[in-house]
Amino acid sequence: ADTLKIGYVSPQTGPLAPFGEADKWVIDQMKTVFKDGLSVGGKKYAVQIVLKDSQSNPNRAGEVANDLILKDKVALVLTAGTPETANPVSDACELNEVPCVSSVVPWQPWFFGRKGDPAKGFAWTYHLFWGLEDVIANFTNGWKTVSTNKKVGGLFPNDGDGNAWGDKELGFPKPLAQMGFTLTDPGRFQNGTQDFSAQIAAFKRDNVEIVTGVVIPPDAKTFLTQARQQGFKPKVVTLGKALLFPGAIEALGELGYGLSTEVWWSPSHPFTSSLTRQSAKSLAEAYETGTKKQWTQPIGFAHALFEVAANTLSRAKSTKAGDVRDAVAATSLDTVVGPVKWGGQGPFKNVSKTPLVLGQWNKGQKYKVELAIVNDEAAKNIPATGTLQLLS
Amino acid sequence: MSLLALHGVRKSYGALKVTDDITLAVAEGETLGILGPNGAGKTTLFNLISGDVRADGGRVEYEGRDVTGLKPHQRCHAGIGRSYQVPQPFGNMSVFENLVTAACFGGGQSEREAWRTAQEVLAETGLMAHANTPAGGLTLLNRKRLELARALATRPKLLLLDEIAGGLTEPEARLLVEELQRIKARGVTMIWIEHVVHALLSLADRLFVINFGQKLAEGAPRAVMNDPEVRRVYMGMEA
Amino acid sequence: MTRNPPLAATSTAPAAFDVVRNTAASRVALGVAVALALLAATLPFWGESSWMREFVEFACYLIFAMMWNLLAGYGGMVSIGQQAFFGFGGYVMLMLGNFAGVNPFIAIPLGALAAALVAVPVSFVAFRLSGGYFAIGTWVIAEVFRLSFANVSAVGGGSGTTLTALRGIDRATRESVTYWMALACVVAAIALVYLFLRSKRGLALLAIRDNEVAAESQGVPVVRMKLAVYGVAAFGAGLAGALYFVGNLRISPDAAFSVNWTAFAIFMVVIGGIGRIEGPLVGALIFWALNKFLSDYGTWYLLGLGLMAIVVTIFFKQGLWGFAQQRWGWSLFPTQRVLVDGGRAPRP
Amino acid sequence: MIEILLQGILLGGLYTLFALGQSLMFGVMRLTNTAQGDFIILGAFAVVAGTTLAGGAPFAVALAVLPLAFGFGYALQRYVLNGTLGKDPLPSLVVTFGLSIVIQNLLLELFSADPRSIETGGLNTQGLAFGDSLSLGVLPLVILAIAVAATAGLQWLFARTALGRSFRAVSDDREIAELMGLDAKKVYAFATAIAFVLIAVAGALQGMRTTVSPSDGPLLLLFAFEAVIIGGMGSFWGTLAGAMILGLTQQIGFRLDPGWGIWVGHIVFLIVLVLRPQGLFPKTRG
Amino acid sequence: MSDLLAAHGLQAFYGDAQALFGIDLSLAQGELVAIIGANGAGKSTLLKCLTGLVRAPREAVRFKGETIGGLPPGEIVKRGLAMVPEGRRLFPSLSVEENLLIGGLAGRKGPWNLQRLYGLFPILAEKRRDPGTALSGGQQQMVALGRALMSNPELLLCDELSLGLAPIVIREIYAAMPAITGEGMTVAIVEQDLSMAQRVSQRIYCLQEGRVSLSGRSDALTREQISQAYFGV
Ligand SMILES: Nc1ncnc2c1ncn2[C@@H]1O[C@H](COP(=O)(O)OP(=O)(O)OP(=O)(O)O)[C@@H](O)[C@H]1O
Ligand SMILES: Nc1ncnc2c1ncn2[C@@H]1O[C@H](COP(=O)(O)OP(=O)(O)OP(=O)(O)O)[C@@H](O)[C@H]1O
Ligand SMILES: CC(C)C[C@H](N)C(=O)O
Ligand SMILES: [Mg+2]
Ligand SMILES: [Mg+2]
Repeated sequence: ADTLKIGYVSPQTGPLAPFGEADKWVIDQMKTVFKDGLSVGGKKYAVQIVLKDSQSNPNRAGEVANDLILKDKVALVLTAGTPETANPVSDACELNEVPCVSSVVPWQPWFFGRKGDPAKGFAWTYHLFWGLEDVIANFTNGWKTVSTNKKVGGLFPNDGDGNAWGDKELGFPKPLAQMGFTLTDPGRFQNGTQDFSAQIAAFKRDNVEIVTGVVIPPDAKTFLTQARQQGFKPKVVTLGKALLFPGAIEALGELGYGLSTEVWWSPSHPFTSSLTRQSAKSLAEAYETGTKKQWTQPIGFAHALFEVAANTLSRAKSTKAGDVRDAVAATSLDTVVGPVKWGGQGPFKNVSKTPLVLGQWNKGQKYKVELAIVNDEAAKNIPATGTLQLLS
Repeated sequence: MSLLALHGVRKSYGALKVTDDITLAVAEGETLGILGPNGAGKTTLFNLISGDVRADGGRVEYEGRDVTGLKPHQRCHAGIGRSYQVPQPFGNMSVFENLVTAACFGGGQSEREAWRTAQEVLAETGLMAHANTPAGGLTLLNRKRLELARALATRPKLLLLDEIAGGLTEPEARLLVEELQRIKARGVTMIWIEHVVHALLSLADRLFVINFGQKLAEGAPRAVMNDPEVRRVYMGMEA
Repeated sequence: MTRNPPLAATSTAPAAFDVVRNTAASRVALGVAVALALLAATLPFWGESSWMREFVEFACYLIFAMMWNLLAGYGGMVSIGQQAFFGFGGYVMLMLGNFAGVNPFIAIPLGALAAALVAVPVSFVAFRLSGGYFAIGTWVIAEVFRLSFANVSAVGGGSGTTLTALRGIDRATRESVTYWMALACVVAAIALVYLFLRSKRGLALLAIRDNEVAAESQGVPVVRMKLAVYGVAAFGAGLAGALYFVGNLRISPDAAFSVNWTAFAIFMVVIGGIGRIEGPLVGALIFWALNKFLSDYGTWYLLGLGLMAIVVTIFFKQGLWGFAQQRWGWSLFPTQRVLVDGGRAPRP
Repeated sequence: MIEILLQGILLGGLYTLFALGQSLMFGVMRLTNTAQGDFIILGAFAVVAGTTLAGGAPFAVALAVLPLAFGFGYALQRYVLNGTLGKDPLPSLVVTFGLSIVIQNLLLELFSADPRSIETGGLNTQGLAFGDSLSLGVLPLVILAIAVAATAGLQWLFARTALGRSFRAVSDDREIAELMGLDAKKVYAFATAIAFVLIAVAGALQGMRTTVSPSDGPLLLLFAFEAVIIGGMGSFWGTLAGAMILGLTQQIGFRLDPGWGIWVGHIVFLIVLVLRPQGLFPKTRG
Repeated sequence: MSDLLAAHGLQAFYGDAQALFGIDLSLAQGELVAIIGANGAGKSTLLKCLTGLVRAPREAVRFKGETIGGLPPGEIVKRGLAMVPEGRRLFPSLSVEENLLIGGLAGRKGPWNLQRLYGLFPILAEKRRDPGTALSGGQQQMVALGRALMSNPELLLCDELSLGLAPIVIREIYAAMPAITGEGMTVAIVEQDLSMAQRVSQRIYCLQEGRVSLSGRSDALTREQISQAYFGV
């Protein structure tokens, strides 16, 4: 049979590698799933998945995407893991007229970061993830359940996420003000800053009790230890990105307990894979058995991207780019990260949103740290197992 | 009119006054010999004339023009050519290319003219056999020859020679003096720093002695060599 | 060993001497190069689009490496900061395209020009330094560029932005025009560098590299020459950058001003052989081939690349081409001037 | 105001440690080590790995790593870097660039990209309160103290001991130093060995102070270099002063706008270079 | 006469270029020998071979009966062979005294120490704290000489002692020679000034293009013989 290729780009090395860490395992699983091939437009194809490493480098991401398209001639490109990888890959696909499904970037940095026109949308690139409105809702929902002075300090770095999260129009500032929170935003800082005493001083000055933002793991550690040294003790620390991965929390030691972060996927998400019929829980368990590592959130989304791919291709009239794209656009599928449907549950035709809840890290039993869901107001179908606790 | 004139030129390194108010004139066609103990400031004086070092004060005039503010390459263009006490060849270029460079840039010649000039100078200075040798591979003697040759290739009106006879054997020094005599006969003005006094005496029209950055004596060679101060400070002989 | 002939053996130059500048190999190489370039120009009519893209990427690496070679190998200015001009060229191209509505293809040379212009004020700072200080100083300057662009929100700040100006142009046109631009840039860059080095300015450069003080006193306008080289190298780096981001469509400060650009250029030049035009050509070919076939090995590939640079530097100081040149006397782009005696072989 | 000053000085203490090893290698061998930052990270990972193996005891492990670092530095200089020395700065630049890439990717392969840190049993979060509003971290104060002590020690070693004399002699004129009975290769190796002890100290403290991940190195390198160059070659107090100046200007810059702090540091560095290319307190010849 | 140092068929190369083509030379205890020869004849190369700065075959050089060819310079100086290099080459970042101390690193016992040197050249005691480069050329030459003496060598090799020095300085330096050879130290000097060479030395070796073209007692050689040996004409 002819071979049909699916390209996959993620950061497997570099500072963002935790986002791509699960991909090898997921792809191995997919090889078994696809071992009998797929039939597209009535024709049987062997399936080959081509994995490319963006090395956490946007340049490299664009290059390998072009390689996938022009040399490997893939029928569909999948990509995930922060704007630094997903945006250049999506751009390359848009330009080369190849369908692409991306994830693990809040939709605003993906859409506006690529200079998307809300009136026109994109022709070839589709995205599934939540948006800033969801993360803002979750964070504030959690904060409202505890007693604080509603003074929030923001840590927004000068990168794809930080610029979107901190954006005056699209990001945190406006809704926080509307909900009665006061935000202290000392300004965009470079990733890798060695010293946060400027931010800490500003937070202390404004009597901040809640710290939020979206920072890379080393910066979170630097900030948290320096805050402690300099006598700044916020009641709540809810950060995106830095606190997603158990490895990063372990690296924080004692400081890690009680930190909160957004949860886009967990074993307790009540969803099932359309491909393997595994529940979220059994998928995570399979991962833990297979790799001897603790589960991480990207597993679900990497898996879901392949669910979308398999579903799309089986519906496509042919493997021609246009036909595959049309099939992507018409997707309506229940995946392990929730229902995926473009043109319905998103702001634009290219975005399909997934549910989001709030989590908090606690000392664990099986692993050093474990993530508990502490607020589910934004997605009631995902059960919370506790409530947000103040930091001691 | 003098070709070169220094007026109260001064230069210090930190507290050390290396050139201390030197006033000096060289007439066209003249050969001036410069003597002085080690560290007296002779090479520094050359650096001030060629522009390698900026004076702290005073004026350098060349052909009646104030050149104190000019860069070394501009002075070279104007006709001041120099050799270095410690040879400074362009080590990775061939001897021929060293000379072509000097002729092109110092002499303002076109590439073709420069080839000609370089060949003439090669023949003149006895370096023809080494034309295509990388200059870095030359012996000390040939490096010194190259210093002279390269300065000549810029077609200078004023030639500054810093100890080119140092380390030469007597017969070699004799050949050098003959060569310089030919250059002198072409009307080139020269200033020559040399510790090999007898070589210097056979060519210089006038001597200028420096000690601690200041003029110690100046005048006709015989008179200067018989000056008791010079004999004491420089030759180490009681008058 | 030959004996030193006495000084001033003869006083007139024998007329039988001649200056030779080409070799048989170089004449053949020129012919082959012209034929190759002509053949390459027809590629869009018969080749695949992946080849064109491949070539564009190769062209960017090659041009950038050639310019670094010009700067360091001939100008003696070992810079770790050429990414400043690479990124600047890219950003200017993008801003002209996105904000001023200039056709991005026309914006490529304009970006390069802008890089050359900005090199002039930059040189005032950079030229205060030499040797290792120059290397690190230029790196810091490039970081200043990066941080400056990272704080300009109009171009997306630290997250960068997309070149939207190309969205209207159809794929086939875009690909072939980008390819021709790249081909023209490569040919022009090689020709420019080669003619520059063969001219008497090339001599001045070699002289400066060997001994700056002596060069100045032999009439070489050192600062002006260095500035010229710095400007040309910045132009070339900007050209490579603008070209690269037309092919890549997305720019961000971290990508545009990454020190890896210069690191890779250094690897290419060192592996191929520094201070010879063939060096970056060979180096870029090797680098491109390694990148193409091995880059999927990720860490191990990069690790190997690092080791290779170390081994070549320590054991083949002249680089691979330099090694071949010494071994077999190859020279495709001779720049030297050999004085020969009536057409007979020169004395070594 | 006082707070800015103090935080700047504490930051300077850290930068001093980053820079001292570089200052020594640059001063003795004119070696531009572009892998300095990566070696610091390597040092931190060595302590991380050791702590994992030993199941704790970070300070004992850190101490145990120092002789290893000494040996590693010695061997590295002896068998790799000595081959790159010379007038031309290029070979050492290329080789250290290569090492930088090798180290980053090797660490990535061994430890993955996850950030790690060295558990200090709470030392890193302790602060000393001075009055109501001012509190300084204990660890940064310790770092500052170590930095000052290391500077003083190194300066004494360099200026007053026979080993320091041989460092300077070999640095000035290698051939003649050998003629006097010094084995330049060994002297160089000693210098690098000492530099690597400092690098390991810097790495261990950096790992205690914050997280480290394999790609962090280049970030630390420029700060180290800026401190060395602002200070001037061959003077370790100069390096300390350079690090302080860098720490202070960055700190002031951060207060103006966190995005421009490092930028301000770079600009001050460039201004110093334009005004005094030899640095503020140069000792050895350029 | 027992030879302190003997070289047999000594050859030396710089890369592919041969600089010495089989030198035979012997120095007896306590004598002062001058080595002369045109530029590039190989005088410096010869001294560098003897002191280990240029590689030599092991058997080609014998010092006190031991073969020392090709040993590292540090080993050779410990055995009692020191050199004053061409062009002084002091360590610029070391003070005068530190320069001298470096010379004493070989750790050999003997009459020469700082006090004794300061006695011989009092000006150096005055300038002991100054950097070596702040001295005049002649003073620098004294430091270079003193630095070599600090290792208490049995054989001292001096390359171009008088090169580029003012006549007054040359006098001073040579005036110090008897104090040095008086101890029974063997000295070999390379000297361009033939009359000076003839005057101070007991024996002369003349090199030409890497070979010994003439050798003999200084007072027995005529100017013509020497010129002949210089140029081979
Ligand atoms: N760049 C410099 N920095 C500091 N001092 C210097 C510099 N150049 C020269 N000097 C000092 O200036 C003085 C004069 O040096 P100069 O080279 O002019 O002497 P000279 O007369 O040429 O001596 P010689 O006969 O030994 O060549 C010396 O004491 C020297 O050390
Ligand atoms: N480092 C070197 N590399 C290559 N060749 C060299 C080197 N040093 C000396 N030579 C060559 O070796 C030969 C002998 O040189 P050497 O320096 O021993 O001569 P010398 O008799 O001391 O001359 P001088 O009076 O000029 O000092 C010369 O041909 C010289 O060019
Ligand atoms: C992983 C997601 C949170 C997406 C975004 N990159 C972030 O870090 O927050
Ligand atoms: Mg002088
Ligand atoms: Mg010699």
